[in-house]
Amino acid sequence: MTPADAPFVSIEKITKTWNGQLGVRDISLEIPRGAFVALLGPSGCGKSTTLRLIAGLETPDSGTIRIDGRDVTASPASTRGLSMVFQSYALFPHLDVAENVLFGLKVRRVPKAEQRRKLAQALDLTGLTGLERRKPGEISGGQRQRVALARAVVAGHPLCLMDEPLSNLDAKLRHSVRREIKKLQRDLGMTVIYVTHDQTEAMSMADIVVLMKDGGIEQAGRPVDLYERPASTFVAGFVGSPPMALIEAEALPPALTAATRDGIFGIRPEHLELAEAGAGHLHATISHCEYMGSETFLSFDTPGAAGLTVRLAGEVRKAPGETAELTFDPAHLHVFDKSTGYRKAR
Amino acid sequence: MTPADAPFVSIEKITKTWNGQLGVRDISLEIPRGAFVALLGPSGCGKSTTLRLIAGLETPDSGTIRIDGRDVTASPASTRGLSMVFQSYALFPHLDVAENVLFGLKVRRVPKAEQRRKLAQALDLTGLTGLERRKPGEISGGQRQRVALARAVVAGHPLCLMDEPLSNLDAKLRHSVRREIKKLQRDLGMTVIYVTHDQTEAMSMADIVVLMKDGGIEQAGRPVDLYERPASTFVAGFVGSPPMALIEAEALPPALTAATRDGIFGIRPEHLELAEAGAGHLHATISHCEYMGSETFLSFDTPGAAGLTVRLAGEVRKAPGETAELTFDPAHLHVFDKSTGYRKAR
Amino acid sequence: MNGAVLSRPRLTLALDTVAAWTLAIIWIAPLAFAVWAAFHSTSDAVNFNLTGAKTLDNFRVAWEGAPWLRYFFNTFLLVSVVLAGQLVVTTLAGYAFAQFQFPGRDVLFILVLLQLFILPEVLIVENYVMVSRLGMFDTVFGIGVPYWASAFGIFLMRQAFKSVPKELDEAARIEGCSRLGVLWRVYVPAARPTYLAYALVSVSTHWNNFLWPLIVTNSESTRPLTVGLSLFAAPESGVNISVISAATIMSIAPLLVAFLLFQRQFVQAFLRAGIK
Amino acid sequence: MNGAVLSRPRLTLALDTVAAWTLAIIWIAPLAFAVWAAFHSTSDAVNFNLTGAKTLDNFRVAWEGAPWLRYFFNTFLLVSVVLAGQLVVTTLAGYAFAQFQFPGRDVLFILVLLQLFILPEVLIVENYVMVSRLGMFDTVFGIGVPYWASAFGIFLMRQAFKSVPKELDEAARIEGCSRLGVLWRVYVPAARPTYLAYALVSVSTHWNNFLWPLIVTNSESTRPLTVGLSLFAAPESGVNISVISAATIMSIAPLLVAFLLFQRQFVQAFLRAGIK
Repeated sequence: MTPADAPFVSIEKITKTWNGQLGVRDISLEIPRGAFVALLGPSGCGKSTTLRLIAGLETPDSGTIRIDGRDVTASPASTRGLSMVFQSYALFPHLDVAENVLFGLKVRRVPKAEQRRKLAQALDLTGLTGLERRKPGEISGGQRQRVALARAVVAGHPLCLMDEPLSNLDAKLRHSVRREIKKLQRDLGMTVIYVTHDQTEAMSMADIVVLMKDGGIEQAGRPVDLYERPASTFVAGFVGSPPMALIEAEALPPALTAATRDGIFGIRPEHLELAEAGAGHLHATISHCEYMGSETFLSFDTPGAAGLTVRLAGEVRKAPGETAELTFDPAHLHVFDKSTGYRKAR
Repeated sequence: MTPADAPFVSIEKITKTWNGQLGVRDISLEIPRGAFVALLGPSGCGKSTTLRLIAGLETPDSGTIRIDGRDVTASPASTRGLSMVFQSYALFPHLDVAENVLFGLKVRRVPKAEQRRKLAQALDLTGLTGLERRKPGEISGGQRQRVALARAVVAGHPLCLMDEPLSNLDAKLRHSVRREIKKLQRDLGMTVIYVTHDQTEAMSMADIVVLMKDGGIEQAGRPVDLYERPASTFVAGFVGSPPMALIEAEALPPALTAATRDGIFGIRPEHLELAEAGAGHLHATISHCEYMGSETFLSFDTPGAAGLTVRLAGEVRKAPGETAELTFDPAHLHVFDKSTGYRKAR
Repeated sequence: MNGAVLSRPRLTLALDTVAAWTLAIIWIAPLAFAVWAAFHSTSDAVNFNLTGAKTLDNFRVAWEGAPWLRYFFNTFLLVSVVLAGQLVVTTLAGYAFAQFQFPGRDVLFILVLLQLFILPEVLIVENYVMVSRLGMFDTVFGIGVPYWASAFGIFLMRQAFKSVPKELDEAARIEGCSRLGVLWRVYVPAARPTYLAYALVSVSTHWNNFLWPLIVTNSESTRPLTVGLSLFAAPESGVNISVISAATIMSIAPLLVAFLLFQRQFVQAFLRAGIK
Repeated sequence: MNGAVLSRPRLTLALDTVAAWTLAIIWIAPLAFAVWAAFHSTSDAVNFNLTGAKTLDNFRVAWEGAPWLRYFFNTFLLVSVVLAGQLVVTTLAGYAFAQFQFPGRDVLFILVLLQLFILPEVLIVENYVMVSRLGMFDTVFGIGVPYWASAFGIFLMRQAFKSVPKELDEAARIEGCSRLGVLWRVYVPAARPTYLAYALVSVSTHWNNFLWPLIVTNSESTRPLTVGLSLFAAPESGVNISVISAATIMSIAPLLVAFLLFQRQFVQAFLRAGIK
């Protein structure tokens, strides 16, 4: 029907506002078949709106949405042939696990035998076998999450949308379910569009990360592109844990910034080091000392620099208030335009 | 009243059950004045119950709770002289920010002038000045969180209890509020008891981490104690991101495990390395490859070993399914008893 | 609320308990009196003679005094017609008010609320004129139809439907449901406790209703229990308080028995409708 | 619910709108008829002569036919006594049922629910005996007190208090509130929309109530509007439909005016009580 290299989902110049309030503005995006795409951004950036527009839960003011070559801009959600995992899981409380998983197949009047076969498959895939007759209220949060996943995969739709599916799980579970979702997507060859505000999730799971801000796309690319060549100070400050430090030209030795006095300079924590007295590029005061087990993050305050952090191995005990000097290899500096915030060619 | 080195909060052999269901069993804990103590554990471990027992929102079946030397076991919450920050913030929706912060002072009929003074101070401290007349429904999640903090500090109680105060914030905000809470606690010299399921929060904020499991205390100590000398396989598998890998003796070369064939061996990701073919201690198959920006975690499957992960700098692209060999310095092995799971003296 | 077991609020608790029980006793007193009077002679009843002999005579006299079986049947038919109509109308209207955005919705909702203010009883003369014009005078439909578009029911259903998480609606739509499919598969099952609670209130209200049926019926074949009871108990018929009490107990017996039998389910329904 | 604007459900939507409006018109018809009849002569009214001349005569005749000012005052006093008692009783009882664990709580709650089934109207003879024994016959308290322990009100308050997050209760207790302090500072303010909605329903119910006051009053100094109106409209008094309609409109005018004036607040109260 469509050439193999055509995008599976394509969004063209979509705009959506509510009574003048901005949802998304003029965004375009192409998603290849089988890709895991993360829509990342702070709350209110339009990532959920984008997902809901693709799902058909909202209609755009203007623009076109195509799924598998078919224009679905005006189609209702029920005919778009996709599945969705909600943040709250959206399990029907009056139905048991099996009925929840089979909900869509029943609505579509799939033959009973096929329903049974697909149910067994989906429960097996998500490790839920044996819980068929439990109600959502009788199983744990992690199991509910799996029921939502099973419901999403049972119909065999090639496109699955996920709206912050991990945010109601605790930290431990989040990590293991993250891997399960990734494995499921890979094994079933699904195209997944995944909304999250957590850059760790986006970076570790996605083939393509779409970082959004104020209803527009700030940068879209592979995780390594966003990390190693952030398109703007916003991307630099959003991606990475801790994110990139941003330093004004005035705070750095003139020798380093001679070429671009009107720039903002970024440096990642792993490229900063503590220096001997007198040998550093920056003088700063320790503001926080956070021990994380395998490493310790030392954060610094100094005029003209935001988010200065050094990553040190093991436990380092320093009291807030001490001063220190920091050094780095100038090759690791990222340069952004001071007025627009965009990356300068380098 | 009490000697300076007496514990500020002391819990002695507290047990609490509900209709036979376990809350906490026979726990004892001493908390020094001015300490930041994190109660850490998976859901259902009894950490919230412990906090609620200290707050006076539950009464123990047996045992004694002392605050500042006074036996408060049977005292109602209102007379214990402490403040609390709830997970949901528990702001009164019909009161504005100022009235919410002053709620306790009004109940206690503090003079108006003092109320005004303390309000100004608390709002200044939490950066809320200017929002006095807003209702909780009209401010952001992060601001609500600050109102809850302001309400907790305005009365000047020396003890503040916090029940997962960051779990309703998004990832970015969580990190910055974490630092603000830590700073507030340090500046005001408060004793804070902080409940969380997130080991990152506990490790980075607390002076003392109390890791709980099934209603009991598994290990209590400084973060570095839990990380570097975990008392059991449970601690080893809970603390650290990613946590320690646990390997059965059979999966390791006999030379390394000769002394303790009945042991479980633990090793941290940062102590594992990829080895040349034939030079490794372990053969394993890559199961996941997670890129995190500054580093990549490679996870492995191999019989008899759970959670094998290697931490590699920068981006490393490996496909799941490839095999690899792993090596490590045997000095970094932790040894646990196979039947009890407890650490063996080493 | 384990805090209630703390030592200080114990006094409050004790006072509260005593107050609640006193209240309940005052409350139940008329019913208790009716039961007691029904089983005793008139002189014992009016003199509150607690040692009087029990008797079933009152029930015999009452039973023979009127065509009760016909009245029971009429009442049963009436509550069924009312309830069936109400369930359909309140479901559709509640769904429309809860989930649709249509022109004039707010004006309509104000009209619904107005019905909560201007009760049909006060417009009884005008209602009578209307029902007569529509040719429904002295029919079960004439008694029942004016209650179909129950404002209280619409309000209750709207509330129940509003409390269904939006995600459930959206999930059902993504899984292929139409608008009516969503109503049937998601909203109605989710509102089950509310339906049960509302059905109970409706049945008991219309079982007990008196004024409107009194006006709109004038034959034995349509007259419900309450109207039959009032005719039976009218001063002109000369029956005494004990016999009236016996007839009253008889009239409400089906409700009482149903209530006692299905107590647990009723309480559950109310509790669950209440928790939402 | 922006989905409602999608192309396919447009037909459903249009049908729904038409249905809703038809319903509303049938609904409002008796009131509209009453208003229209009140301003026209009797012959125009009964013949539905839409071109008849408007007149205020009916109101003049009606006004002179009975001591309406006295009746208004009685009704006003009655609804005030009922509402004040109800607010106190339902608040305390609702709080007890929602937040306390006391012996016999479930039995008591079943008794409360029982009152929803066995309405006071059906026990009217027994209630009459009770009120007479307590010496409250022909007094405003005699009409009002039986409604104080309103099962519906207790149920509503319990529901509203249950929906207050437990953390708010706990936070208030940690901040130093006693049990009653928590009720006053947390639960009552949180239930404000429910109070307003309940007050409106109570006022309108008792403004419109007829049967019980008819039985319990027998003097002009206690008789409320509805009873006065029924005496005025009784067939023996020989007044016509237009004058009755005028009197009816007069009786409900205060409610109507209040409703139209405070429409926005009423709707808000109901919507907010409903969203919980």
